[in-house]
Amino acid sequence: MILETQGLTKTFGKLAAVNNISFGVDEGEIFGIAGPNGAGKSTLFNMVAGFYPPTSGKVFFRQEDITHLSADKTCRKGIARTFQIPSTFHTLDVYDNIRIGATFGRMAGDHRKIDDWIDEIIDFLGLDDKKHHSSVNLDLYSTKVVLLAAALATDCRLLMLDEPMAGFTMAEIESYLSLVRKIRKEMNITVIIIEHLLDILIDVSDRMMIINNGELLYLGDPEKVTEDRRVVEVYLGGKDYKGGHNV
Amino acid sequence: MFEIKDLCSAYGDIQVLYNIDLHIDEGEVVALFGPNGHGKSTLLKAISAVHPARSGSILFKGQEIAKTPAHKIVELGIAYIPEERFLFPDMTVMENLNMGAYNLNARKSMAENLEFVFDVFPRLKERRGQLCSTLSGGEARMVAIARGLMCNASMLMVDEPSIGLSPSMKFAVFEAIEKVNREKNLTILIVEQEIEHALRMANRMYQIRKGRILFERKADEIDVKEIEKAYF
Amino acid sequence: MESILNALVSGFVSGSLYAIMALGLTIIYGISRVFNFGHGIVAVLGGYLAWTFFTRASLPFVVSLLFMLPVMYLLGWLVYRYAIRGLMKKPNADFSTVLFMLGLGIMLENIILQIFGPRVKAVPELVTGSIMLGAIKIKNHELALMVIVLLGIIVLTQFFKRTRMGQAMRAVAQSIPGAGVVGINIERIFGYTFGLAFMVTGFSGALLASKYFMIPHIGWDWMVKGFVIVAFGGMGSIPGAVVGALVLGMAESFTTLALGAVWVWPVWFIMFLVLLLLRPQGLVGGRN
Amino acid sequence: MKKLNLTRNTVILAVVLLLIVLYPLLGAKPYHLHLFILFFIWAMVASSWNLLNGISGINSLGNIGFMAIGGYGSAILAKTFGLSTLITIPLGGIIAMVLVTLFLGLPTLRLKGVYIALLTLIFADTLPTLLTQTRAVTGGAVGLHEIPPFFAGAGKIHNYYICLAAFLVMLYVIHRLIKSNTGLAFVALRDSENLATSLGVSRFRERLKVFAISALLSGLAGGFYVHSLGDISPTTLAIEPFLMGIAMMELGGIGTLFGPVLGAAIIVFGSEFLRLADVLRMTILGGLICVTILFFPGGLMQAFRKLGNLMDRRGKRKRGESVQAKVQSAD
Repeated sequence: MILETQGLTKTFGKLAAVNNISFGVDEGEIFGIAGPNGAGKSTLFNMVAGFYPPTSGKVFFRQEDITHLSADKTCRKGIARTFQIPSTFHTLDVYDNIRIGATFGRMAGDHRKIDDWIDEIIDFLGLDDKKHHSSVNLDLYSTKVVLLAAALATDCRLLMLDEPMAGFTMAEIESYLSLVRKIRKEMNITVIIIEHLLDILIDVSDRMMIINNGELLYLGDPEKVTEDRRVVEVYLGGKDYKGGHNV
Repeated sequence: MFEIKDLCSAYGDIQVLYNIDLHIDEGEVVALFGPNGHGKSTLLKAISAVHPARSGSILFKGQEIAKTPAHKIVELGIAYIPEERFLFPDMTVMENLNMGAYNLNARKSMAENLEFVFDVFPRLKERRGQLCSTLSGGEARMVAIARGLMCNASMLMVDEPSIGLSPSMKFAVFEAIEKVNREKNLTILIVEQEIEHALRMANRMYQIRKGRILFERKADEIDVKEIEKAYF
Repeated sequence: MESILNALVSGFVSGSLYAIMALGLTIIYGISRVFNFGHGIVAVLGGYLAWTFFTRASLPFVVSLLFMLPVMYLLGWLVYRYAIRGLMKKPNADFSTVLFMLGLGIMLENIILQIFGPRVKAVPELVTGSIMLGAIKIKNHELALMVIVLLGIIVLTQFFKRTRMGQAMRAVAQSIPGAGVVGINIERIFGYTFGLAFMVTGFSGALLASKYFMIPHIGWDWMVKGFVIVAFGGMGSIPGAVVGALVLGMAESFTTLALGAVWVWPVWFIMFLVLLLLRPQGLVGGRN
Repeated sequence: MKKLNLTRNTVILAVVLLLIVLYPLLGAKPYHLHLFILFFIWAMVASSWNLLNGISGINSLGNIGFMAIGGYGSAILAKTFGLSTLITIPLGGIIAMVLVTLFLGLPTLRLKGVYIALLTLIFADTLPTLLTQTRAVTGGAVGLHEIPPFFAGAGKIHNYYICLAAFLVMLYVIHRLIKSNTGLAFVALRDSENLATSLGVSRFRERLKVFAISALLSGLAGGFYVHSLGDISPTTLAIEPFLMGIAMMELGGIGTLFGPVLGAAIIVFGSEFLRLADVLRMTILGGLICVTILFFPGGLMQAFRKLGNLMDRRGKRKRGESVQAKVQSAD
């Protein structure tokens, strides 16, 4: 297992945004996470990536306890992530955006290799023609690919994508997904994706997790997710669902 | 009474709504279904001008309101109860309700509206002196709805009123909304994930997918299987 | 023992003056999140306006105070409407509003200097004489100031609690989207807020001038003190400003007693630093 | 296109530099030399200040204080202990660096936005009190006078070249810094702190670094200030120099390499013209800051760049190339 959480919990005031979630991700798989708005998906990402410490519980990355590492340190351990709101370093061009990942990520210190490495990433994601474009005026799809490139440039082993395909057209979703598959296959990077569109997630994931109200609802085979009674109830509502909280 | 034509909305570069057409008759309850992130909330935000639309027209009682600022929309009589609630945390329940009646029309009928609100949510009457930051999720949801009812609106837009509530709380909230429609004859546009609940009171429904209206059905034509299919 | 009691009293007097001075700052910040770096000059302007009405128009001082208020209100509203409103919509609004108010402050200060000259202006005491409380002598003027400040704070809190506009201001302070949803015109409220805050600040300036002395430049001193107080008590919180002012007023008078007046500022800096590290949200905890 | 632009700018720069280098030899009046010395020093202060506010987006209001620490440090070491300025100036800079990193760099790690502005302002505001309290060493409110020159017998013309050299070296160092990985990290944290840390940039390390470097450079500028002018007093920390520093950055163009230099030139030489306005000088300075922020938020550098782009576009059009290609290469 490349990533494992044990009883991960985060409370803001009285509200438990993430409540006692334990799950593991295997090396080399694509792992999907879904759930309604406010279910705690992004909070989960933020805890794993060291953006804020969990209230309780532990995070292990390659058998090492990284629960209390800060975000830049988890990055240098090999965890990269993207954010829901896609914003680049707006005063820098595409190349420099990627250079930051390469310079401060796991490659840090190895100056000779960095230039080649950046070119490799640019080539891998097909960003050659945009290399020296300003990163502000890019269209949504290119912005997200640039951010993906910056994350990959850190030489990560685990890539966490937070709703990467929101706002995409069908064609863009297809080509982004093929990038994700390529990353897994050719770079052998484990990928976790948060995504609203269940059908897409089912299609791309090896395993899936559904969370609701901060709690784990379903973990397992993507194909069977729509057959799970509780998942259907959360997504479509139902008379006899008893899983609510918060009152 | 209410009609939207060719409405488009976007956040920065991300277009969320494409050419939405929709209409609501007086006193009608219309439900809006669709997966998360497909533009339901954005549509309500566009109508209430909290996040104004890029283009298109919105007619309310014959008046074009697509370019009207948010505070005027409330004055005209459209109340918006956002999913995020946006209560005033350091004010009491009573003060929050008072703020609901901020516009001058609502000031006049405040006592009457307050009575109605307390009748619908007796629990709020007990808690009226309590700070909103100390309320439970369900109570906060009630305050949000009650605050929306205080502004003397003729049309109510409710975004996911049942999210994060226990089954009994959900039931109470839906009952309240039904009561509002029945007794005050308010026109209601409701976004809801709980299809079964929402369908019990809706006269009509729209299904949204990827920022477009997929189909429209009257209460007696609705096929739950069809809706479920549109989600997955 | 007597000197300690004296220090206590003077700490209380200056504390309450600092409190009303910090209020204008905390009102603007609390509601609009703009940090007014022209605060001190606004206070000085209030003092000079009151002085002008008093000496040039020969009005009683209390009446001149009342005449000054609407002028300050208008100034605040104009500053918001024609400068801050636009800046708040741009990126980096935090710092550009700071710089704008700084520039405006220096401009106003020098205009005041041109008109009134650099000499110290004497603002009269409200009441003369003094009373003895046991062994300590307290000036009647200082007592009057404390009463006025206390009344001022009560009026303001009631304004925020009871009036429609005051409630709307609090609503905007607590949740801008929430205020939008209930139909509050947020920009208009910001305009009123600037007007109100300038009014309170000008008022406090006139009071400060009557206790200490007034030259155009003194505003910067008042302002920086106001900053520490507001950040110390909790940005944007009215009780925070009052508590912060009293604590720092006490610290001031006791530091003066023990080490001498020049050490007040370093002591404040250290207190401020320690508090920021332990409780960045301030003593009472405003918005962070 | 980019190359052409660069050469044109390089030519302009080279000519300006040559004129500045030759100026004293062409029989300049001592007073004009004095103005230029002030310009070199202020350009150093504004450029090092810009590292914090412009390049790193940390809103410091305390750099005049950093400069004063460096200046006092060097002056006291030279005057009291008779050390060579070759040692005292660097030491002054280092003193400023250590104090600032300790008292501002570390505490601001937990602070954001306006709190940082507040703390740095209050830090600088505390210094005059401390100075008047330590009269024996710092000369109190009167300040220090007859501070030794750079070397025995150094005159205006020597000061001119020494400060020019220091300014050029500092500008080059800042230029290299901005281009280096460290500069990249500063900019990354400024543009998006979350994205930067997610890519491995350490907020802790970089923030301490930028405070240290900015304070060191401002402190060094303070050293050059005291040894070329001969005196320093708490009035250096008054509101006027403080506002001048801010006006320089804003006017010239915050966040650019040459912006603060340009701003320093405008303010230093412009102040001379403003002497005519006499008492209205400060009013105009304040007004200038307001107008710049309201109407030219990018400062003069941005205005120049826009003008340059416009001219380029015209030139291209004459040569019959497509505007489209131009726009792309300008990106």
